[in-house]
Amino acid sequence: MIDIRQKLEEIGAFEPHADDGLLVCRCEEVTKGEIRKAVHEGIFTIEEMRRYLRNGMGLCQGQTCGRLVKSIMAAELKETPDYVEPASARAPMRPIEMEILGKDQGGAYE
Amino acid sequence: MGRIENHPILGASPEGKLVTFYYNGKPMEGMEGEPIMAALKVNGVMVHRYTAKTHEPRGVFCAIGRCTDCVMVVDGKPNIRTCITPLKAGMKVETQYGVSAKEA
Amino acid sequence: MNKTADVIIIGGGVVGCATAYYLAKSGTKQVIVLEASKSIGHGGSCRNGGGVRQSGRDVRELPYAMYGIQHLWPTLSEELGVDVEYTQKGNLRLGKTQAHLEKLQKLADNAKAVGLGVEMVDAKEVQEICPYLSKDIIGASWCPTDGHANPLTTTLGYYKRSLEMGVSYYTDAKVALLKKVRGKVRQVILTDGTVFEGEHIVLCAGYESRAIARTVGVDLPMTKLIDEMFVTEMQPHMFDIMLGTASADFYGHQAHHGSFVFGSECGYEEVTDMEDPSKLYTNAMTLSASCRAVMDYVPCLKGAKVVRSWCGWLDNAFDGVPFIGDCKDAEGLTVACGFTGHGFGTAPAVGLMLSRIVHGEKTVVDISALAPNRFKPNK
Amino acid sequence: MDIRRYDMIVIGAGPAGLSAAIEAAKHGVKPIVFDENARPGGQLFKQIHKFFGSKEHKAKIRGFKIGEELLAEAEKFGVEVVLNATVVGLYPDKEVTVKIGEEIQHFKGDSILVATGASENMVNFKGWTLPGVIGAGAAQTMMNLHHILPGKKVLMLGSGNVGLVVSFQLMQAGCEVVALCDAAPRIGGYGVHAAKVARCGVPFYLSHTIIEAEGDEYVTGVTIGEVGPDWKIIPGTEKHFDVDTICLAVGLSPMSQLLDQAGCQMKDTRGGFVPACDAEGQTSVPGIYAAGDVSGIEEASSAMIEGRISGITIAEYLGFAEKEEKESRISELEAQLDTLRQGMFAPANRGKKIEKTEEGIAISENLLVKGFVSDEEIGRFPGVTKQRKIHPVMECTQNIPCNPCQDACKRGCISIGSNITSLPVVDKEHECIGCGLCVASCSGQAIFLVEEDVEPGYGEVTMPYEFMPLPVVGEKGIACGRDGKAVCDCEVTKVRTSPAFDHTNLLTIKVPNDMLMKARFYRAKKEAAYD
Repeated sequence: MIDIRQKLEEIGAFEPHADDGLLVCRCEEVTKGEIRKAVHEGIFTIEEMRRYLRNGMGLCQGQTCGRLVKSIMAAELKETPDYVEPASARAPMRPIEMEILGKDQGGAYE
Repeated sequence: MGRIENHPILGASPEGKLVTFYYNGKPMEGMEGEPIMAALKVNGVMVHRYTAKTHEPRGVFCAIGRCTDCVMVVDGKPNIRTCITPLKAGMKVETQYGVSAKEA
Repeated sequence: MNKTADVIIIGGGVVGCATAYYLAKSGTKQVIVLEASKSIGHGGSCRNGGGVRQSGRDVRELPYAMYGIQHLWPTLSEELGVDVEYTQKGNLRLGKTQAHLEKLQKLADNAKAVGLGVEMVDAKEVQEICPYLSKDIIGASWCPTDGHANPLTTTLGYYKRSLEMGVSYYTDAKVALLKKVRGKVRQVILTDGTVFEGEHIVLCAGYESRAIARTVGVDLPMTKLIDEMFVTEMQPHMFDIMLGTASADFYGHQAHHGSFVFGSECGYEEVTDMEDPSKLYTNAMTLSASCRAVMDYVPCLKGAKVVRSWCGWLDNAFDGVPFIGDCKDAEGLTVACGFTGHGFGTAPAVGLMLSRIVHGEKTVVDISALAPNRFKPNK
Repeated sequence: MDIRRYDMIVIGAGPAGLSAAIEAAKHGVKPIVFDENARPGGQLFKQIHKFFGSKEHKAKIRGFKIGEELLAEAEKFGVEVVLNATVVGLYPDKEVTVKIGEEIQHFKGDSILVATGASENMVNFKGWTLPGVIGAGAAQTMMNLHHILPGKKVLMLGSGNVGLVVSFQLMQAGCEVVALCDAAPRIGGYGVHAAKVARCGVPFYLSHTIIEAEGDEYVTGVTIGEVGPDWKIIPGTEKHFDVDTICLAVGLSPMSQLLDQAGCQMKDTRGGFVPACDAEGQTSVPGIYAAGDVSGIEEASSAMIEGRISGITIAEYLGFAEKEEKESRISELEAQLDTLRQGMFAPANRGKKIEKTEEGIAISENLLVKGFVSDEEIGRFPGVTKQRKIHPVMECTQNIPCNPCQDACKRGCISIGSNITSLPVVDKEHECIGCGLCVASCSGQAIFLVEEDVEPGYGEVTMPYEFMPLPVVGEKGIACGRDGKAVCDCEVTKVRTSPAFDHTNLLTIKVPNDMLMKARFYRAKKEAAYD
């Protein structure tokens, strides 16, 4: 069980850093500062962060920034990186045109 | 940036067929079947697109189709990963602004 | 850790967070929200099409669906300090056959009877409203006051704002049972044994509400069903309306940043069987079937690339409308569940009404038809 | 058009996937292997350096050749390899959806092996999104697959084996590597790889990281700075380089998304998000296996053995092999794997600072921070002896599992012994004939032949040379030291190439006798100058 309010008190208030403008999610253009600030707004999981800021929601689906976001969030939460669970993986693993999917009837060609 | 004509380990580059493609309307040459990215790089093109939110320039980053930073408008279709899409004769390759070929 | 409160809300979804917000806004000092998973909005709240619509709804739901659109949604972004991307540009419910049109006509007539502006439009008008749609569409119902919003930022917006206003949230806090004290439901006991106690318990935990309510002898007749959605890469801006079809082939819209979000089924959902429901697997056919369904109505999207699919559980009430209200046979317990896949758009109104119920005030509209004990045998 | 069913579906035709398919096919299993790339072999095809290990690990064979060998073996045993086939989903009931060409196809396997390998980690700094900042893997892909130059002047970030190997490859392709930096205080990769780069004149900046990639539209320069103990830049330590390319080699992460998607139990480790699996690669879902980097980052050599272990395990799981057969094969393979996991760079030693070799010799401090062993330090290692007559000088100073030099010398001048990680020792009793096979066989390019007094006052140094253009006999140039700095003028006296050397040319230069233990690299006159 995580007591969000207590955890927020433990980590203290958001303090701006010089490198807050640094881009983390290249696809959706989300910065380090935005991620750090969101933690102080109660966003503690990658699942929530993706939904809140759209990091990892773009074309590459977080394949590039996932690890970076995890470590930024963990540092802000004053925890080790494994405290923050990675985003769950979903099909399709690569972007696919709808018309290609649309032809699929569940089988394979000989 | 150029091609590696003769490599100490890999030897001479494989012979390919030189074809013409169009980069923002300008004719350029590249090897048929090589990734569009390779042909652009040989022609000195570094910027593939400008991002939607902050209009930053982007180019090749991972070169294996994962990061999707190198996407361009190819034959009218946006978001084509140029690092893994083979070059064909006559292809129209355009700088992508956000998700379209025109500057917003 | 504070384990007593005026109100304990079970379920950190959009309904739970909205209820917490409206309670805090109306002056309730101590509100605790318990979320079973690690993330706020882990369930259906963030796994839906974002429809904020009135058309197509059961008449029992319409009054509060309309109330929310008239009074709550327009100012929600400013109120929460988070862009919920509310877009009120109308909803087209599309038909391709005469049977479809008859069905749509019936729904429209029902809605009109309670004062909702819904009209039938012909093929030409459909093209005028949205030129991207298939020419095979012969007509549609059109509700210009419908729209869509971003369910992710709406849920988290309510969470963030209510947190700022003093609501306490606990995640990874799975409820095992409720317990009565002196005849009144007061205690909420977690699977780890932690006991929370409140003057009032609000249960809005989706399908899981059924098992929790049962621990105090209340049955909420509903089943669960898994549904899949997908999202495309960013596309140039095309249209702002919400789309649905008469035969429920798909639903969805273009989100503000350009992606299209659609939901659909492959027909296998009713018999989906999985060992571990928390994994939220879909099967290998749904995504393709969904794409076919969408392309049948919006063929110009064929080149759009799908970047992600996901799924979520629906809590289907036996008669298709939610259970909202006090449990007459379990004093102290108020429920809101069984939203049957269309709860997101009404969540602000439901949250507001729940806060009123907790305060013993009249709900903004009459919802007695949604009473949790409404199930009666039909023979 | 129904779902196609296979005994075994392998996802990824890299070293692990191909090895597993081959091993299973040897026992009668009919595997199908999918790979999203146009060429099989995974990263092997980008690896043009010679591998370490012993014969059974395909030591001294270049990565891409190993890829070709694996492919030929797969073909021989009837393994079906489908290329340009991207597995986009892995579902319960062991169903995979594969994008092949413009179609999605469905396959079901009685067993599934996920061998999807790894992807590169990234690090962010100001300007990291500028065109010209690329992954080290991207550089390898450009050079070794597409035969194009990633840039002209490159700064490499990362001193692990990938950073070191790719730096060398960049120079082989014709790029200039202006510097190699790493935030860590010590070089992470093999000392021999670092030494190859350092003697080409590349400066190493340890405890340094990138402050900013400069440029408006693309990279035109980079500023690095020294990091203090708090990982912050120490003011005043900034250094600027004009570069057009910045290469990032900051580690790899398992590409385990498919396993997660299929519902396999996962573990969040320092090395990435990996499936919980046993020594044979069995995940928490019966019939789904993982092998190679996807289950934890190691070298390609280990991935091949892990693949074979999973292959025989799957053969037994499917009833194609007997339990005893499996067990004896696995114990054989595990012994090979154990060998590879020994030495200073063993997984168990990750992150540890090793002070002494297994022989009790102090590790070269200079090597760990500058990339080369200093003239003062080199004499203490057993491969380095002082003799007048021609003899090998083996500048192998760290315990890594590798022994091709021992096999290469038919005269018995080199001995490593039964412990594969031991440092090579020069046996003075046996006479070196200067054949140079040891020089060409050393995957770390750490062996030189040295002979005093080939003419009065002058001796000869023979070195491995893998650059273009190849110098010609009689050419006058400059001999450089281990640090890449010019030490004296020299003359090329011999250039040997042979199929047996496999593109490692042997270059012999004549230098004054007192330079024989210093001169370790050759530069043509026009490109070198004395400081």
